[in-house]
Amino acid sequence: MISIVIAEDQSLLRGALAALLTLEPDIELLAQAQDGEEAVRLVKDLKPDVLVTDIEMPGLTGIEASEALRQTGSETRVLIVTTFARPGYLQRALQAGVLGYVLKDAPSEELANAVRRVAQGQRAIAAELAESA
Amino acid sequence: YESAARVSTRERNLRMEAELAALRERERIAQDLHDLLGHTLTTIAVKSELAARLLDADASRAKTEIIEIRDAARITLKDVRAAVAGMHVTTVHQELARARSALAAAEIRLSVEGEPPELDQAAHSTLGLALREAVTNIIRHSGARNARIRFAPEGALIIEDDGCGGELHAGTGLDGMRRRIESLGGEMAIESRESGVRVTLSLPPAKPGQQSLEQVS
Amino acid sequence: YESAARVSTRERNLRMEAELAALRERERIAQDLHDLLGHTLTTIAVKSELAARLLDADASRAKTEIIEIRDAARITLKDVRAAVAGMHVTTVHQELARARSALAAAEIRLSVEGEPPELDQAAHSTLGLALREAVTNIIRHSGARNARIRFAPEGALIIEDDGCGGELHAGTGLDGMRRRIESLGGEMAIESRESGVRVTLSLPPAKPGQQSLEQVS
Ligand SMILES: Nc1ncnc2c1ncn2[C@@H]1O[C@H](COP(=O)(O)OP(=O)(O)OP(=O)(O)O)[C@@H](O)[C@H]1O
Ligand SMILES: Nc1ncnc2c1ncn2[C@@H]1O[C@H](COP(=O)(O)OP(=O)(O)OP(=O)(O)O)[C@@H](O)[C@H]1O
Ligand SMILES: [K+]
Ligand SMILES: [Mg+2]
Ligand SMILES: [Mg+2]
Ligand SMILES: [Mg+2]
Repeated sequence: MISIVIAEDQSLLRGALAALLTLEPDIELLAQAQDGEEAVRLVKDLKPDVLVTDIEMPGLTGIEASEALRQTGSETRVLIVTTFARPGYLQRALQAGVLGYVLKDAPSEELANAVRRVAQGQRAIAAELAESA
Repeated sequence: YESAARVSTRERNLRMEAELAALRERERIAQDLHDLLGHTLTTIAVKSELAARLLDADASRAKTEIIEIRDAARITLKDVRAAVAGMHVTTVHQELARARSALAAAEIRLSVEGEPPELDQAAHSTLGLALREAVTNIIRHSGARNARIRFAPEGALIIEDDGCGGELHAGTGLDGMRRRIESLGGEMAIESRESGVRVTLSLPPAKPGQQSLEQVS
Repeated sequence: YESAARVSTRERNLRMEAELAALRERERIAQDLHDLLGHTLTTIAVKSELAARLLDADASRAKTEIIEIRDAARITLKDVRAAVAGMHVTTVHQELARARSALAAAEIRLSVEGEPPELDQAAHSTLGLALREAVTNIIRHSGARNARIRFAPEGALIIEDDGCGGELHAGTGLDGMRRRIESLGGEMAIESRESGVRVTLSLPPAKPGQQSLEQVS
């Protein structure tokens, strides 16, 4: 079983992502965060295998949250889900120790596969995002 | 009098600056667009994926998702309409004031004859934008010393200059003008005479109750 | 030499033209936006309404509708992404060429020192847009006679002018420049000295091998 925490500031989207990943038999959702600080706190407390996080959120961005977690020696792996390929974000995410970087609107099998790869310590970077980074 | 070389430097200057401004503006709008629409479309894509998967197992939850999709689409349509309307809205009066100061800055004398007729908002916007483009063209292309804007009694708007005239291969400016005027059932004529260019714009008389701000359909 | 009055006319002229161009451009984009998104969002709103009503009577038709909604949202997102990417892409070389001709048109002498370093696409785009903005600012605000673009050996790009300098209250231009540079982990410094303005831009060195990334399978 892969345990996850989801961080996303838009509630409609957060709920839908949570419900989609919960449908996967090998994925267990521990908690949901609505900003970067809450995400860091929940990950420290619950120690999930994977943090699935948005980038642009109030307070800490998903990339900053990843950086903060890495500095405290957290073993939780980070998968970023994003709407657009903003120039430079992929590079910064990788520097912050992020393993996965995929589109939020990817088909749900792709999203679940990305969670699985990241949980195993493998990279999962969507082609669309690598090209326009 | 300015030398020909100086005039052409000034002209190149204007073109360059115009291009730069357009590019900066495009970038800014792209960014806004990005944010407004990216979020909604993503939400719709993810929620419909979820609804499809829930359908057999939990029809009532699927229904909730679908209704939220519908509402998200409607709200965003409203936002897009408002953004588009905000960008389009102007009036003939506003553009007339702009024309006065733009032509004055370019040292082109302007005479205005007649008064703008009563127009609904769509007609104001369309004629206003057309007036703006015609005046910009006079400043950029005509080398004129004099310009005239005339509201004819039958409702036509005529914009003339006493510049060089020449071949009028329609670019984005004239194309857009024609498209907008024709989309309201109006007509545009443009002639290059020995004494300069004349643009004639006419719209069908306003029908009351036709508050036809463009609709997204 | 031009008289002060002529220079200020020219300046007003430039500003006016720039504003007109920006407005035309905004309008064009609004139109595209309208066409691209209005259609999709309307389709989604109508189809989700239909799907909600079909749900009890005909679940399999409801499912078809929902899948079409999902696909429409995804395809439109792709279009929006492509439009945005297309608007951003430029290179330092392209912008250097543009700077040469813009400064020449404005009768400002340019000296270029050093060569653009090797950059990845994001860095090209970001530095290129920053260079464009800095040069536009020189043309619009500095009153300079000379400008210098220097690629320092350590990778910094320095843009200087010998104009009036002055208070630099960051507007959209300088703000956007800083945001873009910092989003790549770089730095921007801008100083107004007695002898004009100097903008210094630096990006972290490109790390090779970061282009070939494992893909989601
Ligand atoms: N008043 C005028 N005097 C002389 N030539 C003109 C005049 N108006 C238009 N033209 C000619 O017609 C051409 C097409 O005009 P149009 O407005 O479509 O494009 P443009 O002004 O070149 O570019 P843009 O798309 O930015 O408006 C111009 O390039 C110019 O050669
Ligand atoms: N090279 C320069 N010489 C003198 N003043 C400058 C120079 N560059 C910038 N400035 C000053 O800094 C201000 C801010 O520049 P900025 O580019 O952010 O905005 P802007 O050029 O006024 O407008 P825009 O948002 O359209 O670029 C300018 O308005 C100007 O007063
Ligand atoms: K599960
Ligand atoms: Mg967000
Ligand atoms: Mg034109
Ligand atoms: Mg500027």
